[in-house]
Amino acid sequence: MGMDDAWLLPAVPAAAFAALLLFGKYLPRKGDWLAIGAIAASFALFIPVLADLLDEVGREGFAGVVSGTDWVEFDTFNLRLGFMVDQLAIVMLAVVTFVSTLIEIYSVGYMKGDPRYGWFFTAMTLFVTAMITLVLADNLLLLYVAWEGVGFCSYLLIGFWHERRSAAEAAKKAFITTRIGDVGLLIGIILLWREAGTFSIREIIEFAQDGGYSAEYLTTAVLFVFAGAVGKSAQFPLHVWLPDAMEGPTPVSALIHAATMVVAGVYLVARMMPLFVVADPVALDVVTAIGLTTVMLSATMAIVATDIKRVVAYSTMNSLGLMMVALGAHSVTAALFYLFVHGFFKALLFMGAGSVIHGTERQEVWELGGLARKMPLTALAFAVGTLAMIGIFPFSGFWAKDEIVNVAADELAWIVVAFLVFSIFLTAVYMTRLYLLVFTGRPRDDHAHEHAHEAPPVMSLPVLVLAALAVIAGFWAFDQVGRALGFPGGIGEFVFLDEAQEFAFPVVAAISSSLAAVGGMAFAYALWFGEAEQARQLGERFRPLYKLWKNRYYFDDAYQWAINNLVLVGGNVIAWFDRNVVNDTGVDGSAGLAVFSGFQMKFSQTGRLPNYALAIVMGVIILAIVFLAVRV
Amino acid sequence: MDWAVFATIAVPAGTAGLLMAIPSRHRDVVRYVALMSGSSLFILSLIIFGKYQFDDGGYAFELQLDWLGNVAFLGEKGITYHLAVDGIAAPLVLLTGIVIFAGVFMSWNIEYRNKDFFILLFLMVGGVYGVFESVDLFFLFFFYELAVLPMYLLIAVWGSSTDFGTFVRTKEYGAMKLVLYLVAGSVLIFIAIFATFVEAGQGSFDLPVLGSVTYGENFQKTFFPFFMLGFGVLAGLWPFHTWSPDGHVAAPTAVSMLHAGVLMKLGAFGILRVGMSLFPEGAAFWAPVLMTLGVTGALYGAISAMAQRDLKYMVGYSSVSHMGYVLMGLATMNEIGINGAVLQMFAHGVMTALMFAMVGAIYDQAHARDMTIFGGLSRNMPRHASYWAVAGLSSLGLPGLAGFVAEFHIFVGTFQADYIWAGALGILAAAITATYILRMLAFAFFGPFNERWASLKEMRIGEQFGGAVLIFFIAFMGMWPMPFVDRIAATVSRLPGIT
Amino acid sequence: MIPIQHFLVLSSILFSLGIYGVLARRSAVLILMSVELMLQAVSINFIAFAVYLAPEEFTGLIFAIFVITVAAAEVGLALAIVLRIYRNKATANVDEVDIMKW
Amino acid sequence: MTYEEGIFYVVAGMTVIGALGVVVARNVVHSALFLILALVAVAGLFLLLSAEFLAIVQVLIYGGAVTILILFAMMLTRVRDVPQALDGPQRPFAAMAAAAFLSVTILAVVGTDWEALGATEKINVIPIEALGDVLFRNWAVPFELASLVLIVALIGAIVLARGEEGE
Repeated sequence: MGMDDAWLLPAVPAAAFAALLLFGKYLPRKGDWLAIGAIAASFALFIPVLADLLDEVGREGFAGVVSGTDWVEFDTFNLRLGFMVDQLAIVMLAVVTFVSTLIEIYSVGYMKGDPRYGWFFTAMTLFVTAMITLVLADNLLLLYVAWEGVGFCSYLLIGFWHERRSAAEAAKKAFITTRIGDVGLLIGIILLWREAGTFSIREIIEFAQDGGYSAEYLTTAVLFVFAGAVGKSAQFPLHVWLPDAMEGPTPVSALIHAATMVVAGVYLVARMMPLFVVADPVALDVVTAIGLTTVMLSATMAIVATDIKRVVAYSTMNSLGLMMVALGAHSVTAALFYLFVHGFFKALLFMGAGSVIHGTERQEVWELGGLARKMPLTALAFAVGTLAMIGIFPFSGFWAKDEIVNVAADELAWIVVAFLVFSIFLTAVYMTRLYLLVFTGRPRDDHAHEHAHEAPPVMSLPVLVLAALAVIAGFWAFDQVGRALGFPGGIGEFVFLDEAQEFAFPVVAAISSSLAAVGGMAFAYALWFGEAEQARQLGERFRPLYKLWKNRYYFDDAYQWAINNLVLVGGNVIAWFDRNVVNDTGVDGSAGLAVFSGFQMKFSQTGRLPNYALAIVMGVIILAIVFLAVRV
Repeated sequence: MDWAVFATIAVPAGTAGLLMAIPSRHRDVVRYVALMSGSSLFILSLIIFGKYQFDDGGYAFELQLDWLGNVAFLGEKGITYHLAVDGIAAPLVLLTGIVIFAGVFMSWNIEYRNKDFFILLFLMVGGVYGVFESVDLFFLFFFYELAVLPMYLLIAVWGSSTDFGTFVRTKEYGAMKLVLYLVAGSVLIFIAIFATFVEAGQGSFDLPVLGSVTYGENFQKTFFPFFMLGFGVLAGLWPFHTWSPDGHVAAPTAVSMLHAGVLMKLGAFGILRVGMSLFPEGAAFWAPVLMTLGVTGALYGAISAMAQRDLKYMVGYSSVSHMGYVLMGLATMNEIGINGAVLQMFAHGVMTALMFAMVGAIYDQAHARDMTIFGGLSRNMPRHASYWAVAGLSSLGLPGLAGFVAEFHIFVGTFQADYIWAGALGILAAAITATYILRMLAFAFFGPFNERWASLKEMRIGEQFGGAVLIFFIAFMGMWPMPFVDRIAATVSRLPGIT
Repeated sequence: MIPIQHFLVLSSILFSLGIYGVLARRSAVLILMSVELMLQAVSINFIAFAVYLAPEEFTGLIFAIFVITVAAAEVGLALAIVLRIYRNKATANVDEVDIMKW
Repeated sequence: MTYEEGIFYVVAGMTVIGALGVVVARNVVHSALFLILALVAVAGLFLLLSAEFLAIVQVLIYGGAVTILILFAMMLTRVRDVPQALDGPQRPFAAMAAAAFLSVTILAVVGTDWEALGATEKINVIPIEALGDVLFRNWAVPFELASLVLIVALIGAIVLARGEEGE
């Protein structure tokens, strides 16, 4: 068992998926044990792969191990089912396999009693298969296959309760929005293939580094690829699907829309980072700009959001934007570090929110409140998640976020850094607000409050494990910790773009971001603690701003308007054109012309013998003339 | 096994004859005879597909019987009954077997003159097999007509009219338009066949003989459009596509399945087998036009489908869209693209057959096809909904299902042939496909359950089985396309003028 | 010494007059008479060719005999038809009989 | 001008006058009489062409039977009783067509090199015995068929002309 056998990681859940799909109904407990077992097996298999990689990683020039087989090949065209294990994939795999195992266990409690309980686990297993494949893919085609696969699972799971119109619509919206990005991704992939003649990520990168692409061509191609990442990672302007995706069951939100699938975009950009570096700097500037825009949009929208899951969803967008900014500063290390810890604390936040929803069957924050007494474990875990998200020392988020601020300060313009620090303040504001409204103060809905109860152990145990990780995962930044675990050092010496970097504590960044974070918390505390009167007054005073944020900058409205007035109208115009112009005018028209001319021409049939006779004679004369002319 | 190819034509013809002998009151006997014949065709097709040796991509199962020779303008091998299968035909033969097999199940409940229905259906199937397997232009044309003409009666007698409120599209209109269009196409084909025959001067209609001649460049440029348009009409070439939605909608379920699933492929197959293999230079000259029309069809069909409310019209327009991809693939003139085109023929065949089957299954019960009046049907008809979903997802190009493999090859081929704009628009059309498929699913199957349809039940077991066969092949090709690619690529690489 | 052209020209004139009669006359009987003129012209041609071009074979003469035979049959039938039309439509003018149209 | 040619011109003149009379006469009976003139003149031409047998047949069948039939038809259809225009509105076109035809055929006649085709200078006399011999030896079957045609035509004419029962 080593890196060559990495194909087993997706193969085990794939087999479980096939079994569940065909026989799930007949298995005891609808086969949830099979799903969990398969994913746990995946995680178990991940450990020897990791150990193998750690043995190899120190070697000079190590750049991952490729294995796999041909899927389609003829002549020189070759599509591979190929897997590549390297540091980047390992970090991603750790998050995917571990978090999904925990979330599947959590789901046993959360989904209990649902009429489609078995189907939930079937779809989740398919998702894990696709996600692991995405991470391990050694070529862009397989990556695209898995990419679409996770998107499809996301569609299935957002629309899990598809009897609700809103869920069905949200699922559709998510799929189509990400699909728009995927159009770009596929174009980008084929553009890269067109010159390099291979889909292999490594060969494409080598081809680019050898100067195989012209700068404009490569920039265009990577920007198309980036479009895919924008869609999947809910970046501006394709971010609108993520908040709506909260219609899915909470474990789905935790796994797909926080820890794994949405970071696939970040992962993709990190994978292709050498191409971005070779390409025109404009490409990375675009990444930074989009990431930063997303950060600011989501942080502001989160302040006025009232649905507990939506707030967490905005915080996810916020985090994804941060990672994109890190990538814009071409720091794979910072992005991946944040991705790693984010997987834990964001899943934790969602699962905490899930426990709240499960316990109270409410998700509007204004109907909750004072839950800390009723659900102490959940409150504790949520607090850990919140602090990690805000980035308070020494929680994991602190280290990762500071790394990003640090690289941004090194590589990007000061204005970016300023915005980043401001976003940290905003993050602190909305996360604290969420916590205060949900867990402290007076219960606003007595009925819900009375019924509230702590989640069963099968749910709270995974939450606690994640809480512990959310506290400590950030220490991987330290070389000592990394070495103790068997890594060559901290994350900076494990995952990097060009050369390993030792961890250096960024004092200035840490202080400024901590100040912003604490300031934000204090601000939120002042506004929302207790009856939140001040917050209401502030909202009244800045009414337009409040409305702008509340209506999500009118993006959804604008898109809906565009769909209604441009897309659907365009469709109707084309359909009208087809029916009336092409068919009724062109087709039926030519048929009508034939009928009409036939009708007119029939009058030349007078029925009078002399006329016909004259015609015959004329014909004879003409034939005779022709004959004579030809003979002469 | 050389008899297998002959049998695929003899069995439908024999079935038609046998059915004529059965008194029409024995409806069940008719059904079982049809089922027997459909199953044997399915097995025969599997045998042909499986046994085809793809090493060199040449003709296999060859059978050549003299028919007319040394008469008038005909030479030694003037017109021969020459059957053979190559790597392009093999998947399409398999497709025909699959679709007729499933089609018999979908036609099980036809009560009105079901004997005559099956007679015509099997005549048509015999014609389809004949086109895929004929290597003699005369018989290819003969079978082509045989495949098209029964359609008129099938639609006009067993079809259904559509009321749009302000106007009605009658089944007679659909039938008439379809047949007139296709016959007009065959006129062009006929002219081009004779022109080729005369130009070649070999006194033979045999394709290998005709293919051994090099035609002048101007001749090729003049006569390739005849094949391109003539066969293209049947392949739904924009703007000669309007017979397709109206005809498919008017047709009964099994006929829609066969027509959209298989007959439209005859057109694309004809362009490839006759037009491009005889006139490579002509094809290269006209490829940009074909590419433009193909892309236009792909986008236009997808956008039109988005505006449809009638389920069957949506599927009809999606056929136009997907056949546009096939034409794009052909127009690339490179191996990847043409492989993709043939793959897409197969993929589109099974998935569109499945879609039409599902429309038929719901129409039989609800007598309605307007997607907006349904809602939440997945509660009572979960299998039906999931079959729809598989067909739809395949058509929007979800990896793991047949559509993706085919479309991906086409896009790659298009980019390789430097039609970057066309490839990008094609990918965009695939995204639009996602829009209308998901819109349909959301309207009809998801959302709150509409109590008006409380009486709807799950599909009959036969329909489920027929659909499952189609789904199996959709998934099979999506997961493991090599058996298809091997066969197709071996033959495509032998075509002249392919880069 | 009459050259063949004389006969041929004469037959042309006869035939053209026949054409004129067929096209210009209204009465079916008169048209039939004009047709007879044309047949005469043909007969003259046949015989002239036979006599001038191939005196050893008699094909032209024999054809002329057949022409006369068939013409006799034709006149009999045609006049019967004319009588029939006259009885039904009370006219023998061909331009008044035009139901075979559209 | 030889004496042969003189006869030819006389007979040809009579033929043309007769034919012209047929197509332009203002009276149908005159037309019929002109027809007789033309037919008899053609018989004369046949004699000139040394086809005595055909000349006799011509006089018997055309001069006798056919003209009588036509006169009968005129009587039965009472064409002459009703005063009406004998020519249709198409007459100018008819004249033009006839003229065009005439010019084309004369052009053909004049433009052909008859000597090259093997035409003899003078009329070759055809012995009537030989003609009979060939007619009844080589052409016996068509000859019998021709009589069959006549019989059929006769029966057809009777059926057509007799009218329906009770009429």
